[in-house]
Amino acid sequence: KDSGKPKIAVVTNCTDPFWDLAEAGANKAAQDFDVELTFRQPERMAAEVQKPIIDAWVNQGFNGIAVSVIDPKGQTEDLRLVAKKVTLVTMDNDAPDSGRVCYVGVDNKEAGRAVGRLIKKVLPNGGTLALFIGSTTSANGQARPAGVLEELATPEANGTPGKHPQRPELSGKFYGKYFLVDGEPKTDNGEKEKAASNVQAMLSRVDGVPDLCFAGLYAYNPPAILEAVRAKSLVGKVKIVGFDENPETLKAIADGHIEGTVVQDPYNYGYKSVEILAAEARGDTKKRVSGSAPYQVITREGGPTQDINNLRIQFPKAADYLTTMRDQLKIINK
Amino acid sequence: MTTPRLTATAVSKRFPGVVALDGVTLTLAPGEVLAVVGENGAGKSTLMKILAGVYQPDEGTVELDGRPVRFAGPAEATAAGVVLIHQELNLAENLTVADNLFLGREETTGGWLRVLGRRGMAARAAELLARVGLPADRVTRLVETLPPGEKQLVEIARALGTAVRVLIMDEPTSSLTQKETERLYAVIDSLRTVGVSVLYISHRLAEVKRCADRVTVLRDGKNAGELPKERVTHDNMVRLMVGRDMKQFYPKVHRTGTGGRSVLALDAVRYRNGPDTPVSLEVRAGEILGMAGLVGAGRTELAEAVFGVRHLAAGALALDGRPLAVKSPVDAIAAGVFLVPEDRRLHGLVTAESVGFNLSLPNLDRLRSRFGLHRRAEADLHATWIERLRVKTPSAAQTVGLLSGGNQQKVVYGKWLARGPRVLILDEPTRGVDVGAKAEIYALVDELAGRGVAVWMITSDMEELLGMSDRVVVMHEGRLAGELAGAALTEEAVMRLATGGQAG
Amino acid sequence: MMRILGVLGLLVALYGGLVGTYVQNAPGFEPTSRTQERIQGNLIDVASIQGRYGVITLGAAMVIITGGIDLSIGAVVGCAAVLFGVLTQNGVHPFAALPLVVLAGAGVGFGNGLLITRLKLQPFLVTLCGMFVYRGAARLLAGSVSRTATVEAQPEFAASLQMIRYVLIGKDASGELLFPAQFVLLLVLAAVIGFFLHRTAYGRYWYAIGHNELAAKYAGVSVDRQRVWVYVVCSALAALAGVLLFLDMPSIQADSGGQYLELYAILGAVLGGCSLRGGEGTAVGMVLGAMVLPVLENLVNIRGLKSDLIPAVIGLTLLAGTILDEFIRRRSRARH
Amino acid sequence: MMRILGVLGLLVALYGGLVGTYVQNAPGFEPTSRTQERIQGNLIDVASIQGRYGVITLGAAMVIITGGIDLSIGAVVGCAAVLFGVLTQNGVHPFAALPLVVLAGAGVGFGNGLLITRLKLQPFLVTLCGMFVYRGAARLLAGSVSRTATVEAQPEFAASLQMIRYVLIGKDASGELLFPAQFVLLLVLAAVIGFFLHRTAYGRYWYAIGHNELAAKYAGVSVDRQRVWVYVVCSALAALAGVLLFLDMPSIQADSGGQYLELYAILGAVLGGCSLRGGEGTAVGMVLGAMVLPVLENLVNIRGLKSDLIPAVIGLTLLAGTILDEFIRRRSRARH
Ligand SMILES: Nc1ncnc2c1ncn2[C@@H]1O[C@H](COP(=O)(O)OP(=O)(O)OP(=O)(O)O)[C@@H](O)[C@H]1O
Ligand SMILES: Nc1ncnc2c1ncn2[C@@H]1O[C@H](COP(=O)(O)OP(=O)(O)OP(=O)(O)O)[C@@H](O)[C@H]1O
Ligand SMILES: [Mg+2]
Ligand SMILES: [Mg+2]
Repeated sequence: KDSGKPKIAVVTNCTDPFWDLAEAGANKAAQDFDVELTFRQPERMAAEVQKPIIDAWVNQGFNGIAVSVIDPKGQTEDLRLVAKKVTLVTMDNDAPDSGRVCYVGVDNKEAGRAVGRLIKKVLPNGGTLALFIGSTTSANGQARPAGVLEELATPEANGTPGKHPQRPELSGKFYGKYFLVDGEPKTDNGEKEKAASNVQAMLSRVDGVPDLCFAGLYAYNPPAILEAVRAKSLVGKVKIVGFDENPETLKAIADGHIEGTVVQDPYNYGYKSVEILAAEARGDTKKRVSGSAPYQVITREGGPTQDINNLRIQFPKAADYLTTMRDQLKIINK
Repeated sequence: MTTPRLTATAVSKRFPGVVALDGVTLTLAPGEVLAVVGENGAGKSTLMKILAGVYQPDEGTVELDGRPVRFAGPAEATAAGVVLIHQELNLAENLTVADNLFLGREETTGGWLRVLGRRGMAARAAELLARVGLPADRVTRLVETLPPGEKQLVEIARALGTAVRVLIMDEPTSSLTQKETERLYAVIDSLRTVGVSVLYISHRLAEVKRCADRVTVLRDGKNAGELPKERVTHDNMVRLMVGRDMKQFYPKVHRTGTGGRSVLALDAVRYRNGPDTPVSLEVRAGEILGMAGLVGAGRTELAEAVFGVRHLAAGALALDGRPLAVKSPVDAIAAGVFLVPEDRRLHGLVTAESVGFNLSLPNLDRLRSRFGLHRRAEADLHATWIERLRVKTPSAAQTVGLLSGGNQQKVVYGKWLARGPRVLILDEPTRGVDVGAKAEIYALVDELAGRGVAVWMITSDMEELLGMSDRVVVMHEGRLAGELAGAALTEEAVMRLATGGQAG
Repeated sequence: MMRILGVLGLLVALYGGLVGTYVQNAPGFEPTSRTQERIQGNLIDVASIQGRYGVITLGAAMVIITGGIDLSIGAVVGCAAVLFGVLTQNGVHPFAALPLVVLAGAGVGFGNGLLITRLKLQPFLVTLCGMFVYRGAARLLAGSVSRTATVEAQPEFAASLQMIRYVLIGKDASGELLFPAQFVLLLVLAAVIGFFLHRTAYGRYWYAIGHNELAAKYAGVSVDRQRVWVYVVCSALAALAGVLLFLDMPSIQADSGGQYLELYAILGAVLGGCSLRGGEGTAVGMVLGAMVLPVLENLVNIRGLKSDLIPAVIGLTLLAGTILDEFIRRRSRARH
Repeated sequence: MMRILGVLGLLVALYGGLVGTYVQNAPGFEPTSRTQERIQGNLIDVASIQGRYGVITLGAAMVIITGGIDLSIGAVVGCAAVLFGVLTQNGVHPFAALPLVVLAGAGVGFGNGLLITRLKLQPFLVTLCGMFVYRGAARLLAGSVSRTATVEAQPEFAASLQMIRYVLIGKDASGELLFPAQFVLLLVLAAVIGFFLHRTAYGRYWYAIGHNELAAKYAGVSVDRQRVWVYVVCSALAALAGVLLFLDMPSIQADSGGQYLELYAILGAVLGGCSLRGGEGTAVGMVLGAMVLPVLENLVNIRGLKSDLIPAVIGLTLLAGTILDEFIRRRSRARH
């Protein structure tokens, strides 16, 4: 039976433990602000899967919808139509011209730059780099590697094609002092086993090369890298840098096996989105946020908060962050 | 009086739309050979399947050695000693002959592990094959590489391998030639002497006369009468089966006999993967050319090569004196050369579809109208040929696979006759066809030949060969062994050529 | 006939559930007319998706009737969508790109068909390899495509693209869905294919081939040619669906566009009464079969089920539908 | 026999390409022994994956031999992995959880088998629905599982888990891959299944059922029971592969663990000489067939191909292998 409460819906870009945190946050906010919440993680990352879900909600008379955009350029027109009928918030990935009331989330390119800075810190004198990611067709899949490479190679971010100085059979691109094997991120289409075998093959190719760093840019990539590195007994010899807060990643950071990761605080994405939409449904526009949210950089030891590119960036300890995360997840029993 | 080995009392069986058996009764004494005859669709196979546990009767009882039995499946029946050799081959063709001989009752060791005792089975397999006259080298051959006749013998050998007490054979000889059939008689005789009862179904009445102790006749699913040994004659059986006398069994009314112009000519033909010896022959207008040979002599393959199923490797074909290029059945059919194939269910009919569907299939190009198919013309075609061939079917919409064997065969004829043949290749033209229908088919073929259609009839049925052919060619191991006509055309002469001897 | 009752029952139940959910969840203050309007809007959305599913289901069903299978459908859909995007983005007029893409699809089907008939390879294997190949081709063509990107690159195509979109999808310039044009397209295509299946010699050939290829051959059917044709039609329809996808969806990712659609198409065909053993199926059944999954997904969406529950619910519903169907058929056979 | 030559040729070519790539790319200064060591390390990695593929390929192949198909394999793998994780995390000892999970897999196969034999549903459809259902079950059980999470929840299991992992995967406590235990496991299982297939009455039944179910039935084979058995074995093997996946991977996500594996398993079976028409296939062939895809993917990775090229290359190589296989078989048949 209809409860009379405002009806809010959140749709993510795919199914992932990352989104479980967001779901937890959204649920908490739904309790706090007394709204009816529908939270949906679609089966795979494709606009064609997401669209029918949003359409069904619009027809059902929801008061507000939060969307993690997959392809901002392509989806803008469609979202504009949605925004005409219901209050729209974008989160995680923005579509600025869609008519959404505001965006909750980090700037993925900025966050990618933070990964670049971690790499620089790990390999201050340059070195050989391999990037791993699910796909490079979505907005975040493009922005993150771009940010990493821009940070490494500023001002010349396109890279210079060339051969590896010690291992001429490896071709790739130079970004400043850094050599990116094959000159592109290796993709796995979200298949976890492929993510593992990609790393394994790469390890075999760069065997013996000094100053190695592997960066995994989707949440499942860093643990996949670590597993393969362990299988070759190369922990510590191959530096690993990650993205997102997979528990495996955080634990490995605490153990010193992964150097650090850049996280987005998805719990807050969920919480904030629902809070804003709940307020909008009651005619309150003061909850809107502006600009992009700060990411956080997690390392074993942590560090003091800094201002980087006009954002207040926190540097929590891995162990602490892990504890916070566990508490957050309790609300949805996962 | 001893208890009968097997009795069926007032057995009935209905299928959707058909009463296959209606209160049939049958008894079988130990060591007796009882032949069951009847027209196509009379219910013979259905009765046998009930006896062997494939079907359960709707009404009536079956008793074995005086005790009522109700087999839940063929396995139970086999265990009780009642073994059925089906009308259609039922072999796992991807396995070897030995595997098939023992399928479902392998010699095994190792308890539940059921490890095959292959040595022992191979030895027993060779013995079983010897009993039906197959050489021992067949034991390890894959069944799919055997010609149909040998497959049939494998089925028989398989039945002999069980502790059989009642052997039911549903048209075991329909793909056997004279020689193998004689072999089978010997097997039956030896079974009889050890007290095994045999139920024997055949449409070849001469065979029935030769080996049956008694004959039971079925008609329209009912008992039509019984004949003791001394009264088993061709005419008696036919009268009970058909309900009237039949004259002129092998008609020669319309034909002009040999000497017509050549319609189809094969000139030194060889086909891919076939024997190295080229074959030349002519089929002439107004005659029926019979072709004889032992099982596996290569007659079917030659016919398939002419029909375009196999590819010619050398030689040439001519139709009415003009060269004929046949790359596929499409070309052959376009030229008016049709084949009534040996294996009806595999090659002759789309059994899952209706009678009408099958009658129409090669004639669709003639039924075309502006809006698809001309439905009225199609319905007319169905009605015409169902009636002219007297196909026993509830309607043109009946699934062809549910008709009795003989009626299925008539549908195959119907689809070609509707198109109008110039050359008709008949490969075992009356396999599984009852006397009445046979007579009808013979009359039909005679009439066609009289109208100038060249008829090339491949047959393993000696009676049919001698009765219908104007001229006979005999094949032996892939080559033409000789030609016989007129007074020289005798059973002995055919057999001599077929087994590799010289014409007399 | 009986083959259709099962899927019909399933559809009635699903649509009933859909309308019920709306009525039950309607806010108390809402006038009935508004609820009706919302239901209608939703049904139009669903019909639109059903239309696109139906297009590929028709193709899959034709292949299945002849006893084959095509696992490359989804990849062809994705590849065609990307191809259409790349072509138009690079200056090929949409009116030309549409037939070109469908032609390319037909070419793909021709290739599949030749491999299957000439080289006698197993359809499952050929089209499974095709699935990799065409997915790969899509990725080589572009990362992702979208109408917006095309219009940005070729502003002069905006009007023609919008026109095609209006005709094929039923969306106006603002992107509002006015009528389920894709469903209309499905009905038209189903009528055409139904005509061929049930009223022409070709249909007979396809059924004959599906039931017994050898018997068809011995009856003078050019089996290979017919089989190639069927694969051509199937892939051409998949390519058409790719264009529909491009026009309807905000953006298409080369690595995932059209994924799983082959399974959905086959599922639709089978639910609609096609047997994977070949030789069975009707045009009406295909349309009904294709309608199931979109309603089911929509029902799941509007009931706001937890994401984790969804696959199980879909699977169990389909299974229930299949079992229901089987029982109805048995009944009818027994009574016959 | 001939059925194996094609896949053997393909494998030789792929392994040749792999070793060739290493030799060609070896830095001038590197001693040969070091190159060999690297090749060996890589081959062990590949063998490890081949082993796991092989386990599910055996199951898929058995089903295919009896003329069936199982599309739920991938979902069962994922579900089993999650189940193992959830069980151990909740205090079930790994030594007990392993057989429990395999038993649960057997139960799944039993269900599939019953639906297929009792209700006479089409295997394709039943297992396609199963694919949704078991995927859904996995998601309902947990979002994701991992060894680390288990050890954290139940520290006392650490040693036993490590022991299982050493035996089944070949990884030591630090996670180093010492030997391809999964491949050894594959060989053992293949030997057992090969024994049943080629040396016992059961194998004869499976081949007979695959080729001509009616013939088997008339010969007194309890067809339904045998078919159920085969599905049971297939799903139990898939469940075992799920446990392997759990032990080998850092973490398993319920929504994607084991995805696509049914296709890979079927592909492996078919490459190894099983015909989807049933009745064909050998244990040796299955092992060889399962080895193809992992080497191929490894080769593609080692050569550093652009990611976008990879699916197309894989698809075309498989197709080439299939065609090669067909030609070899034709040759041998003609010569026969
Ligand atoms: N499974 C079935 N379903 C429907 N009708 C059937 C079935 N089996 C047999 N019939 C019908 O039952 C009748 C008896 O068939 P049956 O096969 O017993 O005849 P038959 O005497 O063996 O004929 P033939 O000499 O041609 O083999 C026929 O009309 C046949 O069409
Ligand atoms: N002794 C044999 N052993 C095995 N195969 C044989 C033998 N004789 C013939 N064949 C095979 O049988 C086929 C020829 O049989 P075909 O069917 O053409 O002969 P047929 O004269 O029509 O005999 P049937 O009466 O069996 O139909 C060829 O494939 C040939 O290899
Ligand atoms: Mg009969
Ligand atoms: Mg013959």
